[in-house]
Amino acid sequence: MTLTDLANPTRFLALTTRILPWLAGATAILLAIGLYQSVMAPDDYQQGATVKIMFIHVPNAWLSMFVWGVMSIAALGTLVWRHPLADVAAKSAAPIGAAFTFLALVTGSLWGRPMWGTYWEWDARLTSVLILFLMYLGLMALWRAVEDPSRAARAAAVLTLVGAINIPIIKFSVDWWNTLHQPASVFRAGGPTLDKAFLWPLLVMAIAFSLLFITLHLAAMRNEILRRRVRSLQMMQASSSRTFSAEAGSASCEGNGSKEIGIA
Amino acid sequence: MSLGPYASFIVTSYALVTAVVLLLIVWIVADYRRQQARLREIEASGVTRRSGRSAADMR
Amino acid sequence: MRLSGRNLTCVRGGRQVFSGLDVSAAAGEALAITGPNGAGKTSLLRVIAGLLVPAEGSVALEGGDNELSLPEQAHYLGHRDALKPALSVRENLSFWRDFLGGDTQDTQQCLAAVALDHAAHLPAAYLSAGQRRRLSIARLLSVRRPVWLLDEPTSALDAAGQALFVGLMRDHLAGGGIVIAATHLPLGLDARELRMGGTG
Amino acid sequence: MSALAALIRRDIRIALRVGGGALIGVLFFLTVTVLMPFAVGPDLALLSRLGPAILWLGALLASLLTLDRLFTADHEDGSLDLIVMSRTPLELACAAKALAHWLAAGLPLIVATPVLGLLLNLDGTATLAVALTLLAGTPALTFTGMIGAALAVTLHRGGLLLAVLVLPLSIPVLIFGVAASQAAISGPMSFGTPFSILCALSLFSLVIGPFAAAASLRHGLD
Repeated sequence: MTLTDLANPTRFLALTTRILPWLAGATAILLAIGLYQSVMAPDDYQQGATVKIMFIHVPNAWLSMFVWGVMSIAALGTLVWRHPLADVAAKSAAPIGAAFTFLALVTGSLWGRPMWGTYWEWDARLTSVLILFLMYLGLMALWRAVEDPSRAARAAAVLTLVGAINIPIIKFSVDWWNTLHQPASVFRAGGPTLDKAFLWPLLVMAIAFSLLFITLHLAAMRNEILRRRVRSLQMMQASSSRTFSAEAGSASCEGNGSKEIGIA
Repeated sequence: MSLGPYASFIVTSYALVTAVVLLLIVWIVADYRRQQARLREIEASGVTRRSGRSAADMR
Repeated sequence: MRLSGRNLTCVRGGRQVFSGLDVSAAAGEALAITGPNGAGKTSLLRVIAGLLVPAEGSVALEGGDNELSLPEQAHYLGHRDALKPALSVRENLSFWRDFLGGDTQDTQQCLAAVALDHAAHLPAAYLSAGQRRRLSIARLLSVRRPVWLLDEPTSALDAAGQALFVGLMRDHLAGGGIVIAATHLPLGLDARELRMGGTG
Repeated sequence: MSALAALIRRDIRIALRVGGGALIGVLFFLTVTVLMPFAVGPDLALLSRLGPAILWLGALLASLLTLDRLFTADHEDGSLDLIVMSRTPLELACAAKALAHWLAAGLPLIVATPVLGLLLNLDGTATLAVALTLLAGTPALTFTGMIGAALAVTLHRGGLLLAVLVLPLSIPVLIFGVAASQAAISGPMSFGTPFSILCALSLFSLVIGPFAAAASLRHGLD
C-alpha cells in the first residue's frame, strides 16, 4: 500500500473500513487504561484533586494545535500537490478540531475556577486557545459558505496556512499583552517538572486522545468522500432528463403526469 | 477516593468531555448512515456510478 | 376579460423609452411584443406588471376579479428565475405556490408537466439553465393566474423545452387566459404582434 | 396568512442551509466581544463594568451587518419582483422577512450572550439583564435596519453605506438598552423605566419599519 494507492478514494474507503474497527478498539482500550490511571493518580500537594482535570485538559489542548497542524499539511496537499484526498482531510478535520479546542477551553476554565475564583480569566494560555477556537469556527463557516467543495477547499487551504503562520504571532502578542497587564500567570499547567505519578496517566491519555482523533478523522473523511459521491451522482441525476420529449410536452398540469411520481 | 472540595468541577469536566466525544461519535455515525442511505436510494433510481472513474467523482 | 393599456408613456433615467403606446389583449389571445434591443419591451412588460410606474396612461384588466389589481392576477416570468439554489426543486416551487396563493395545483404534477419530477428532491443549484427556466415555468402552472407576462421566455430552452412551453401556453390560452410575451424569437403559436422601436 | 408563513419558512431555511449566513452573525458577535479585552486590558473589574456596553455594541454591529442581504439577495434573483406583485401586502411581506431574519440571526445572538457574559466576568443577574434587554431591543434593530436594507436595493449599494445610514437610527435603542442593563446591575435608576422605553421603541419600529421599507422598495424597483 503506497501513498499513490491511498490517493484513490475507493481504495481509501476499503482500507478505512478495514482498519477502523481496530483503531476504535485500540482507542477504547487506551482510554480505559488512561482513565483508570487518572482516577488512581495521587492528589497534587498544591492543587489537590483538581489536578485530575489536567489529564483531560492537556490532551485536548495538545490536539487543538495538532489538528491545525494536520489541516495545514492537508492544505499544502490541496495547494501544492492537488492530492484528491487533501481537501477531504482538511474539511473533515475542522469540526473535530473545533470540538477538541472547545473541550480544552471548558476544562481549562473549570480547572482555573478554584484558583481564580472566576470561570474565565484573560490568561495568556486560555486566551490563545480561545482565539484558536474562533479561527476553527471561521474555517467551518468558510466551508459552509461555499457550495462547491473544490472551490471552498482552495480558500480554506489558504486560510489554514495563513492561520498556521499567524498562530505563533498571535500567541506571542497575547503573551506580551498579558504580561503587560498582570505580572505572572497563576496558571501553570504541567511542565517538565511534573511528577512521574502524573506523567504516566497524562502520556497514556495523550496517546489515547490522539488515537481517538485519528479514528474520528478517518470516519469523518469516509463520510465526506461518500457525501461528495452522493453530490456528483445527484448532479448526474439532475442532468439526466428521463422522459423529456413530446410525450412529456403534452402532459398538462392537471393531466396524467402523476403516474410518474413513483420514479422520482 | 475523595476528590476534595472541588469534586463538582472535576466531575463536570470529565462529564463534558465524555458528552462532547459521544456527540462527535453519534454525529459521525449518523452522517455515515445518511450518506449510505442516499447512495442506495440513488443507485436504486438507476443512476449508475462509473466505477472506473471514482477518483474523478470526488471533484 | 380584456387587458387594455392606453397612452402609455415610460420614462427611465430621464430617457423616454416609449410614449403614447396602446396595448390590448382579449381572453384567449396571445400578444407578441417584438422589436430591437432597447426598444422598451421589458419596460412595457414591467409597466403592465405594475413594477414600473408609467409616466402617463394606465393599464387595467376588465372583466377579471374586481377585488384584485392587475399585477395580483398576473404571472411575471422575468429574465431572472426567482429560484434559491440552496432550496430543493420542490421547496422552491411549493414556496411560490403557497406564497402567491389562490387557485393552486399539486406541486408534483406541475413538476411532471415540465419534466422535472425526477429532480424534485435535488437542490436547485444542480439544475442547468434550461432546467431552471422550466422550473420557473412550473410556477406559472402551480397557481392559476389569467394573465401571463413573459420576458424572453424561450431564450434558455432547447427545442424540446420550447415545444413543451408552447404546449403549455396553448393550454393556457384555450382556458381563456392571456399571454403577453416580449420576444425576439418566433413564439411558435398564433400571436398578434406589437412591434416596438423604430417609429414607435 | 399561509403566504406569510411560507415566506418566513423559506427565509429561515435559506439562512440555515449551506451558504446561509445565520450563524456567521453569532461568530461575528463572539469575535468582536473577544477583541474588546485586547483593547481595554484584561482587568476583570473593568470588563464587568463595561460588559453590558460591549455586548450591546457587539449585538448591534452583528445584527446590522447581517441585514445587508435581506432584500438584495431577493432583488438579484428576481424574487423581489414576484413578492411586490403578489396578493400579500408588501408591508406584511417585509415584516415577515424581517421576522424571519430576527429568528435566524437575532435569536442566536441572545442565546450566545450568557457565554460571552462569562468571558466579560458578568454575574448571573447581569447576564440575565443584558439577555433580556437584547431580547427586547434586537427586534428594534432588525426592523429599523430593514429600512436601510430596502434602501440598499434602491441605491444598488450595500455594506458600509447601509451601516452609515442605519447606525444613527439605532442610537436610541443603544441608549436605553445599555441604560436598562446598567440599571439592573448597579445603577440607582430603576430597571423598569428604561426597559419599558426600550420595549416601546421596539413596538414603534415594528410599525414604522415595514411601511418605510415597503415604500422604499415600491419606488426603488426598475
